[in-house]
Amino acid sequence: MAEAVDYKVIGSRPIRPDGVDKVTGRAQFGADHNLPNMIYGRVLRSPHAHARIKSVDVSKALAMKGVLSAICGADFPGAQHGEVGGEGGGDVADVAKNVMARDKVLYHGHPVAAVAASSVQIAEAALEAIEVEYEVLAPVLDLDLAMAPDAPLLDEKCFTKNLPEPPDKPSNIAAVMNLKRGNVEEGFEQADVIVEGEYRIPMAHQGYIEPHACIATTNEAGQATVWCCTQGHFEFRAMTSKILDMNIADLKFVASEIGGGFGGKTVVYLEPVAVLLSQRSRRPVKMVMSREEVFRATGPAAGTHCKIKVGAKKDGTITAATAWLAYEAGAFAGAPMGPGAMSVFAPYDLENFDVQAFDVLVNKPKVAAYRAPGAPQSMHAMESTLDELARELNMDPIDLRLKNAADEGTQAPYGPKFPVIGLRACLEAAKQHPNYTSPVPEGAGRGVAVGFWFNVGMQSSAEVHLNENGTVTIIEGNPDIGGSRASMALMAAETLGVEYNDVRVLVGDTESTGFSNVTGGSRTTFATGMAVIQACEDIITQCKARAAATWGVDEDQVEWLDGQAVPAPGVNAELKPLSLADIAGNAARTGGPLLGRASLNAQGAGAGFSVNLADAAVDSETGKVDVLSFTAIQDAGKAIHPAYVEGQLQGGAAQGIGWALNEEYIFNADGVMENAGFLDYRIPVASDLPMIDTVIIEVPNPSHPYGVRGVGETPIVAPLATMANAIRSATGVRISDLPLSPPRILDALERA
Amino acid sequence: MTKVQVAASINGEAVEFLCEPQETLLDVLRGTLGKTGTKEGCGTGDCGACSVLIDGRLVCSCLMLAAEAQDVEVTTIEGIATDDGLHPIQQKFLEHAALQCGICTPGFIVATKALLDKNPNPDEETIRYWLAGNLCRCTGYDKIIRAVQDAASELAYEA
Amino acid sequence: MAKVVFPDHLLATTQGTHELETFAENFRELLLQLDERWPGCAERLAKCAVAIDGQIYQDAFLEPLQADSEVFFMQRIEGG
Amino acid sequence: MGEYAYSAPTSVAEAVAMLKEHASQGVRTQILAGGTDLLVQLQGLDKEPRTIVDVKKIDDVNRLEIGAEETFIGSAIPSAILNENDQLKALFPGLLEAADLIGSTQIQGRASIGGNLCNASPAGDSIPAMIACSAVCVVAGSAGTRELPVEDFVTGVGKNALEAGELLVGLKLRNPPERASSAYLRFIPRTEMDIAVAGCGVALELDGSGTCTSARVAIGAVAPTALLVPDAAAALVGSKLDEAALAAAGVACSAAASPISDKRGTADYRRKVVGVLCRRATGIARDRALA
Repeated sequence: MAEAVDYKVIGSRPIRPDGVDKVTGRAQFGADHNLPNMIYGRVLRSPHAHARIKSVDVSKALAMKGVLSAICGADFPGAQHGEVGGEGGGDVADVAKNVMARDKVLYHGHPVAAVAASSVQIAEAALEAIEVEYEVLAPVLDLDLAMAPDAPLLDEKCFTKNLPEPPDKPSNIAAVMNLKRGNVEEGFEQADVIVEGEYRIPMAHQGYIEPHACIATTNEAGQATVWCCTQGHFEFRAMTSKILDMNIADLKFVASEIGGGFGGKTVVYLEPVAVLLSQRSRRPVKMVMSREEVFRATGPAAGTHCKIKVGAKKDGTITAATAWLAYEAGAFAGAPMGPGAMSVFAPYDLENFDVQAFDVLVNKPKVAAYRAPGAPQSMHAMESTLDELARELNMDPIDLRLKNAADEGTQAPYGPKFPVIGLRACLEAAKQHPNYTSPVPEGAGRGVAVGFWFNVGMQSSAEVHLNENGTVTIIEGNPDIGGSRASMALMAAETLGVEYNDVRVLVGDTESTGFSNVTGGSRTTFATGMAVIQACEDIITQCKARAAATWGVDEDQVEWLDGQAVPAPGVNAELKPLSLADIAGNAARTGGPLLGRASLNAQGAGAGFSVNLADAAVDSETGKVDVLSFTAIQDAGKAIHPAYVEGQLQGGAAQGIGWALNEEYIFNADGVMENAGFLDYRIPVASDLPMIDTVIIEVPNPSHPYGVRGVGETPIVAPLATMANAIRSATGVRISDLPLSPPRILDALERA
Repeated sequence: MTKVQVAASINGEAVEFLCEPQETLLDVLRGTLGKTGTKEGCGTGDCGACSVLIDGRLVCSCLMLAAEAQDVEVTTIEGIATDDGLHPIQQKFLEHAALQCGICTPGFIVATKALLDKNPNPDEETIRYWLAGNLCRCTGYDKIIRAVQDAASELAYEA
Repeated sequence: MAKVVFPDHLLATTQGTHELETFAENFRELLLQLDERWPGCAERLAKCAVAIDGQIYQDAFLEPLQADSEVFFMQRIEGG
Repeated sequence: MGEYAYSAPTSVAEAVAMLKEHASQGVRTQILAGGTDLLVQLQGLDKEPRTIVDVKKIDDVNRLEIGAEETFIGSAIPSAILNENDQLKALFPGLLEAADLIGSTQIQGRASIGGNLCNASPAGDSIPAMIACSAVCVVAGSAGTRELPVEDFVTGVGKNALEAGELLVGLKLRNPPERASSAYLRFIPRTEMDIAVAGCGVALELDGSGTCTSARVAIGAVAPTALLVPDAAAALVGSKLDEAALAAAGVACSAAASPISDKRGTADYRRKVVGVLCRRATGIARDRALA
């Protein structure tokens, strides 16, 4: 178990290895890569939210001067079924149909054909020459109506999964989930107070600033290389191989620098299309989405409808809780209702609960992971309801949570007993924080809420190359979205006992390093970090052997201390320590270059808890919210590079605040998104936000050598309810639905 | 289609290029001229990733025709560092961890340069409003604002 | 005996069994036992995450089980 | 389908001749000033090729003249340049704060109030402010120049009064007398970067006793075009601009509004908020006039 220890470099804040290239414009992001002789691919998208495709004819486009290939769904092989590796992509057969529609279009913007041409202008003109005949169907846009027994169906072959008895007719409810313990009826009978709430949140987008982009080239042997911005090039390779029925060995994926993902770049959209176009045209094909395409056709977070009921005794002890959680999957099954259901009550030690969750098809884009997928929505509902409960009980909202907080040994609602967790430490820190103990500013309201995310481990690989002068090059397989090269270098430097600047980190392509799952699930610093640490330990073992050989002693008489091989205490004291440089310099004589490696499936990711505080003022005449202060407190286990941990907390807070206040997909009655741009999809701008205060709690994760828990996802969970609760305090009115936009707030104030 | 011939100065270097009449400066910078440090996040002037200076004034290069660049001085992110190394703004962005993914960073640095050239000692509110046209989705802006404040102090100290 | 718990959404797979107790050396052996009891179930169960004594495994295989182990099958956790 | 072309005339006469020739030949022509609306439209709504006539090389459209009685603002001067002029800001604070609200710093570096006016969006921020300040459009055509008030220039959503072959050269404003001032407020959901959900420009003149002797109130984003609201002005003139008068003007603005519901706000919301903005903007203009 990792104790609180003094580290040499871990916990410091050095400049990231890739930093200079990113502040000078040298870093190559997805759309920055070009190849000689390349042409440009564009996608034709459905003008209907729901329609049967009667025919697609690309021949006129193909005949145009400058057009080198044109494809549609019929040009793709029959998609194979299979799980999309680990990251909520759903069934790969669905991903294939999402990449290019076959018999039906299921949302406005669904790809129906694609062309590659010598210029973007020609490609766009060619799209207009493609003839598609549709039989337009009624779109299913409302979550509740989609669940109704008589709703028009998106997929006649969709039978609800996980029901105790197999259903006899199809439904838009793709799957259900039920978690329960104890007896909720009895629990509610024991309650002195029962509070209920019903909450709706529309779809919201990850909003990464870099649109999806890739470039694919295929040779005459059928071998393709793809450069793209992705959270996981190995999984993109796997999906592309399945969608195109290609041998994985014939596909090489190179991850560019990535301009944000937040879960949204864990599934393919363009890559299989670009590969197929490049096969057909025998030219490199570059594809870059417009911002509008990103909004219309890449994964937003699920819209939800949640109902929560909580009963408690006068002292705050929760006696029973129920949750009914419906998630919009969009066009294909795979909404994050599972994690949503498993997280809704996770912070609390409950004897009696019942959670029902639904994965519901609607004619909207297929949802993708977005930072702690599923949890922000369900926990907004729970944490808002708890806020009302605290008011009913006349109890401090933090005390109410402390009263029921899960702790080490508490059986989590999703099954296992928690190992050591930092929830209580976060709550205590919040209670003592100046932003909580200070008086609430005149006219403002204060909100508090708890956040949770499981964090995951999964597979990672790393190699450590010892250079001739004793410096170290690390190759790992996780695209660096937020400074992970820096944290890898810190962990390597700590393990080896060398300077941070002696370590360089490279993100390898699919041919230069071993398999790694996506950069996502808050797993990279935890799991890939563990692989880097183990690879460094491998190097140390080898270096000790080389030192033993050099000294002519047994290996067990060599120890590793501060980056040097030293004789074990009490023996061979006259031997001069051998540094990494010494060992590397002599490597040719002792057995050749030194390479350490590790590949693992990391287990034991530590759950991450957070508590957020906000002060907000509301203009009672316009309904506009002013965020006066925001405080993010979170257990990181151990912050390897605290500045980037703070950055995760601050960035997640900003995204959560945006989701709470202004962000939403607005669809018209035909299912057309009306705000497909940054002008009207309103993410927070610099002047919308205050400085975001952070407190990093460090309750080390016993499963990681340095105590790391994941940190990337938990930060977005609590802000939704924190803001809702602050606005509740400021106005005296509970507004259940998000976003808390000025018109919604003003309307609620006038009704109150 | 008649191409337009344009002579401009980019980061102090005389440049001539041909462009389509409707082509944006951003497309020419990134495509024809290969200066991919300037990024495209939206193409509609809403994100600021394509920020450049035109005769010292901050603009979105996606909202300017390349043809309009005749006789102007364009400063892009590639022109911010000098022979002496990184500009203090770049250095402070690194020191404050003011970037995570880094896609918005060139735009922020160019915009900050324009601000500090005009107003060497801006307060937090001024910085936030000046940079409101530069979207960042990763950082929550906190560390960016601190980097700009620190860069302002550094530049004042140097001056 | 190790306690093995299935969530509601797996009840169709386990023919309504919520919980059972069994002896197994490790997770692999447990799966073999379950597959013998409910033929074909192992394929589905292998796609689940599993918590063994509080530790969540997305891909369990040879993890040892103790006499008093608690094994919870659960949905795989995704992430962004 | 025509072709794209670009030209940059250097005088009003050259520009007008070019526009007239194109009009007679049926060549689709588009005047380019700051381009911050036009380039977005070229990429999305309206990709039809055309000849782009960049007017920024013309001296007159870049001319800023602050005379003793009157001010002339060239139609293509970027907002950023206007806002760097303290004298202009002192004379027309309402117009300048409206110009300052057109988009981000980057947009400010290009966007002009003349372009904002010609684009004729119902939500254009500078338009109500110009109407409140009684701005007059100076339009050049082959037959010479003509003048018309801003409120007559915008004729519909995206439509203006320019005839084929005409060019908006600039705006003329009468400098305000003593104890007069102006203000503009708009409402947006964020603090920046949004299109106005509602806007209100107010210009006031006061006598020595603080009584309002003249008022012009104009509202934006609550009707197909920006509207002058005489009833709001009537509620103010003759009053000491007390809360009751301000509230009455606000009610008049709400009544004059005929908004739509869209992704940016409901009709009901816009109607309410435009009244609030009127009240608040009038208070600001009053305080400025008294300062």
